[in-house]
Amino acid sequence: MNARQEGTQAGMVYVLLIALLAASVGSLFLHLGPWQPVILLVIAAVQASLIVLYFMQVRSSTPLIWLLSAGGFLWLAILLLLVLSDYVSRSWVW
Amino acid sequence: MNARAILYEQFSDLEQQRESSLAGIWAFIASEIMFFGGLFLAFTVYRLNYTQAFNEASQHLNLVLATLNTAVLLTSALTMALAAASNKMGWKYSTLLLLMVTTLLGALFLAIKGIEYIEDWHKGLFPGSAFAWTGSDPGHVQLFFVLYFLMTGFHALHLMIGMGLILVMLLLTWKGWINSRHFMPLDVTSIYWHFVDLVWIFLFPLLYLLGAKI
Amino acid sequence: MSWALLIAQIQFLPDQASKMAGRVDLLFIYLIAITGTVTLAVAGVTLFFLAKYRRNAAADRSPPASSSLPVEITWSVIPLVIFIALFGFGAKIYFRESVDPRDALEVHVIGKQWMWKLEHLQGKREINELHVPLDQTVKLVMTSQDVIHSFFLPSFRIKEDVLPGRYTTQWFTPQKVGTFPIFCAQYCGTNHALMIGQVVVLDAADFAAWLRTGRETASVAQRGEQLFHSLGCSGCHSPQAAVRAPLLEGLYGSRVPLTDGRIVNADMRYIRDCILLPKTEIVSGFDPVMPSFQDRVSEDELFALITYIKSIGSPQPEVTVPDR
Amino acid sequence: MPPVLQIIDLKDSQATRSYLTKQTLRSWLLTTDHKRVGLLYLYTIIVFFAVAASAAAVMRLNLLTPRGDLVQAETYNKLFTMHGVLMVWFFLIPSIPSVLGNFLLPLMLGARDLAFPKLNLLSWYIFVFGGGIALYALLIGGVDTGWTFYTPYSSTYSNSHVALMAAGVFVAGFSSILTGLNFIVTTHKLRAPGLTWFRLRLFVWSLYATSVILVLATPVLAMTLTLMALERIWKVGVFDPALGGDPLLFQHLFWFYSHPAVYIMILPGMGVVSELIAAFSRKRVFGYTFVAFSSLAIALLGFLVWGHHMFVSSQSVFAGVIFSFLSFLVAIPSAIKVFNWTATLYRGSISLDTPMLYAIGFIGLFTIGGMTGLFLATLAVDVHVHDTYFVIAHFHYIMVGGMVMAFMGGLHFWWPKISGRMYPELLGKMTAIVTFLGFNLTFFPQFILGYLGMPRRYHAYPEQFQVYNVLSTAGASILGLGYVLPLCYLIWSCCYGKPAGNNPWGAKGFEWETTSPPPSENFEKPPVQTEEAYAYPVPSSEPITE
Repeated sequence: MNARQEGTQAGMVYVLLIALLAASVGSLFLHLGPWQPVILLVIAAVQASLIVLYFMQVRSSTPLIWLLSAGGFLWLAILLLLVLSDYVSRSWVW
Repeated sequence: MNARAILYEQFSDLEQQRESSLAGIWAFIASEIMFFGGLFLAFTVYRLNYTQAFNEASQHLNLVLATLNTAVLLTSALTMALAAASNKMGWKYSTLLLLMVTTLLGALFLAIKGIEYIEDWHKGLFPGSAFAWTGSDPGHVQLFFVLYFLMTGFHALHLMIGMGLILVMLLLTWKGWINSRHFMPLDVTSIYWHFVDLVWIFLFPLLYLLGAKI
Repeated sequence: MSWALLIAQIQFLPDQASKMAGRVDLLFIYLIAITGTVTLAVAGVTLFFLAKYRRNAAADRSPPASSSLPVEITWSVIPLVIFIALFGFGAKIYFRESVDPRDALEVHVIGKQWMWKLEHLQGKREINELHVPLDQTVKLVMTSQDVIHSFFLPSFRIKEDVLPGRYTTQWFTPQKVGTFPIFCAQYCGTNHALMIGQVVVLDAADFAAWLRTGRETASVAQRGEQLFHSLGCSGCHSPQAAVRAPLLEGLYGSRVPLTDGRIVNADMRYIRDCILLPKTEIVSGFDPVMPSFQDRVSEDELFALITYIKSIGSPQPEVTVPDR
Repeated sequence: MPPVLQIIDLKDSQATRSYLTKQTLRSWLLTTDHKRVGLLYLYTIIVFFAVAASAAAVMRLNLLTPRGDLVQAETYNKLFTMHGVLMVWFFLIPSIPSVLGNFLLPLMLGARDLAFPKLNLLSWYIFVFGGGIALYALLIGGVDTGWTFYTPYSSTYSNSHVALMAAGVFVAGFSSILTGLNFIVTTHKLRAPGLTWFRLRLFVWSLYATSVILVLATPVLAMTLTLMALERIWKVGVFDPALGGDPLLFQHLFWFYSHPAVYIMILPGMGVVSELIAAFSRKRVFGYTFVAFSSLAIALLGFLVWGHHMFVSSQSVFAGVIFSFLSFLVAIPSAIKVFNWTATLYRGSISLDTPMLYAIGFIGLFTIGGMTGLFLATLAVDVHVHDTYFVIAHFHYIMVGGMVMAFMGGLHFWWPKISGRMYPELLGKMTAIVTFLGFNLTFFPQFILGYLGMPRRYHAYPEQFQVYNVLSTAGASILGLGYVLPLCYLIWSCCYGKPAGNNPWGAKGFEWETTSPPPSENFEKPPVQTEEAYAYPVPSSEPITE
């Protein structure tokens, strides 16, 4: 995969990112209501994974790099989920 | 100009040295993700509790400037990726040019951010003594702006660090230290720059789009 | 201090002043038994091996297997089973104690840097002292005026943090007459160690007599009613008011629909937040015109107002959402 | 001035030029040699340990009497904060990873140095800079919030130098992140040929697990302290109840770091004990893979259990039940380790030298510490004993009884390799026993105090608790002696100790194949691992008369 292909691939990824940006801003006009946050976060997640896989070349890296890059996001998920388990269940009555 | 690479004595070959640098920056990126994670947690918890106030507050932010800023940052990610690719091809001058464009785009982002901050200041949205909020629920709205200025402030700080690193890379490429065989420092900087871009990709929808009303 | 007095002080368990204290102590004994045997077993085996296989001692040292899955599984599964049982036992007691007691004697507790202010519904107020009747569940509704404190009654084995800006609750049923210590368990500043007091448990007759001592004071609800008028609440919250405002009769314990579509339990937290931050949870069909009473109402005045609103609340038993 | 290690030319050892030969100031302050950075850390943490331990001594003296006559309340609060902050961030967390870890990891992997030597020196400078800020904050008036910095007291009501101390800890946190990062990359990338993951030393496994926690947990602390300090300076912040902020959010963020931090402190100690048990019973560690994976399991599960610090903090009942269950799960890997150590002794050829005494002491005290952790994980019991001396006794059994004993054991075990000298054996054994007894007398009475209901962080207490406090203070003085003695005889041994050969203990491992003290480049020719770890020959059945 020589640098020329790498350059064109970067260009394609860039176009996709800008399109996703337009999509997320555009989705505001559709007044999706409760689905709004879900759509926005899905688009952001797709943009993020595009950048991680292509621009940060994790796709062509060793399994160790996959582990380290996934580890950060996994731990963030642990922090968010367990803390939210407290906040969400504060008003439960039994 | 023959491209020479430096092999530090604790590594046995160049390949091992490259993989070590990659593993090192990725471990650091994992720690940076957790650093911003604390702020994202605070935002998520408070937005769940005070959705009404947070929506109202984010409607007072300038959505146009923010969307423009996101586009600027995505473009700088492209030029950074192209710079890393062209360096591997050994095209020194195109690498220098692309790095300069990336720095300029970074500076443009900071400029737009500055304009936004000044506008927010004049609207009396800066928390603390200067906070003037006529609408409902000033306490929780001020909480939103505390988080807004903290998150975008830390992001801008990391962006400046990234721009500093790119300037160093510019110097090293210009002096020939970084070339097609010794490209690791530039790859590490590009990964850091893409991380800063990654943070903004999540900041933008959370702060601007979730509450936007069009 | 004579040695006899010193020895006489040796206690291992604090006195059990409530049934729950007995249950917690039983669980504590179970824990000591289990962990004690495991610790002694490990220490015993270790010392035995140290003695038997000393470097210069003759012993059969043909090499044993350096790893064996069945052994590892047994000493993983057995502790797991024991731990699940202990967890269940602890959670059961904790769970049962977290259910809100229906007909409890309510006492308002205000933690303030380095003292406890307590207030009975009949209007009697105490500092660092709490008189309660025997065999009657006492429910403490607590808040703090400054930092986080923690109301700790070791003899009843209960403790709950007291947070600023929120109500936290806990309850106990005294089974033994006597005086028992109150401690502040969460570090709260310079005199954290002096923020202590006493719970005085009296039998029913003495308690009734105690209530009548001291000068006659209005009950908390009556004080709340006076505040309701003096602060101008009755100006809007009454049927013949000029401004359209939700009527508070029957509000307490009911479910309130809000403008943003959520439906909230009208408990003490909701009423408190409406008084201090009126523009956050607006009742649907009303516009946010109510002024905020933040920094205009003290904690005990808030307690009084809320108790008054509870007294004109709906007749069916109160559903307080535990604030934790 | 740190004790300079002179080297009288060792007649028999062929290493005329070891890593300690060049003694210029520049060679110490600009070294990238992992061994020297390890020693720099050793000198620094001794200073912090001395300051923190003296604070503890004054506290224990003050608690002799119920009214606490020695110091005022304000001073006592500053003392326990100083004791907490300095011990946690400037002694317990850096000690084994940064001293023994820095010195031994490349040696045990058969490498010349860590992956990023310059980064390693940078992490020491960051550590000293952070420590300097913390000490400065203590000198100009100290902090009275406790090492937990709970808001709103720390952010609004305390008028001590909280923001400055938070800055000191913030800076020192980066030294942890950089050390963790360095160890992860070194363990992955710089292993000697033939050294597969399952031939790695168990100390390397525990350092790897610790580094994962260091890298992933410390940044959350950095953010939490920054938010707290900003709220203090800016008067407006994320945890401010007046704005609707929630003090519990600070506790969640703080304990998300601080519980894994206690595993940062104990895991390296477990690694050292695995080494000591194997070396002194001349036998493979029983269940090598289980002990190795239990280090990783502790590191991963350690991130899921922090809620047990908040059972009574008005956290929801549902979250309390979840965290209680997960806290029981995290006890399983520790139990597996203890059982495997005990099984390793079976049919071994055990010699009770000083390091082994410390290791056996560790097993006993760590078991008690771990078991009392179960009391705190049980919901109903924790409601009663939370924030009392029961908790103080629990974590001191783990920290002092576990980690510091392991650090002492490791220090004595590798001292011949570090300094090329043997420490006085009899004095070492005596000190180990004195430390063990002093420790138990200090902290076991505190379990009883805790269940009786004496809250922590009290400068004065009701009379009925005095008996146990007097016992505890008596124990503290013996414990203090147990720590001063090694400092003396280890320094003494640097100059007058018996020269130690390459392998004074006859132990297996790359670091015992090179000279002591080792040359700067660690090995004349890079070693190759041919067999599994701890492959001791079968000990003969007849008694060995040495």
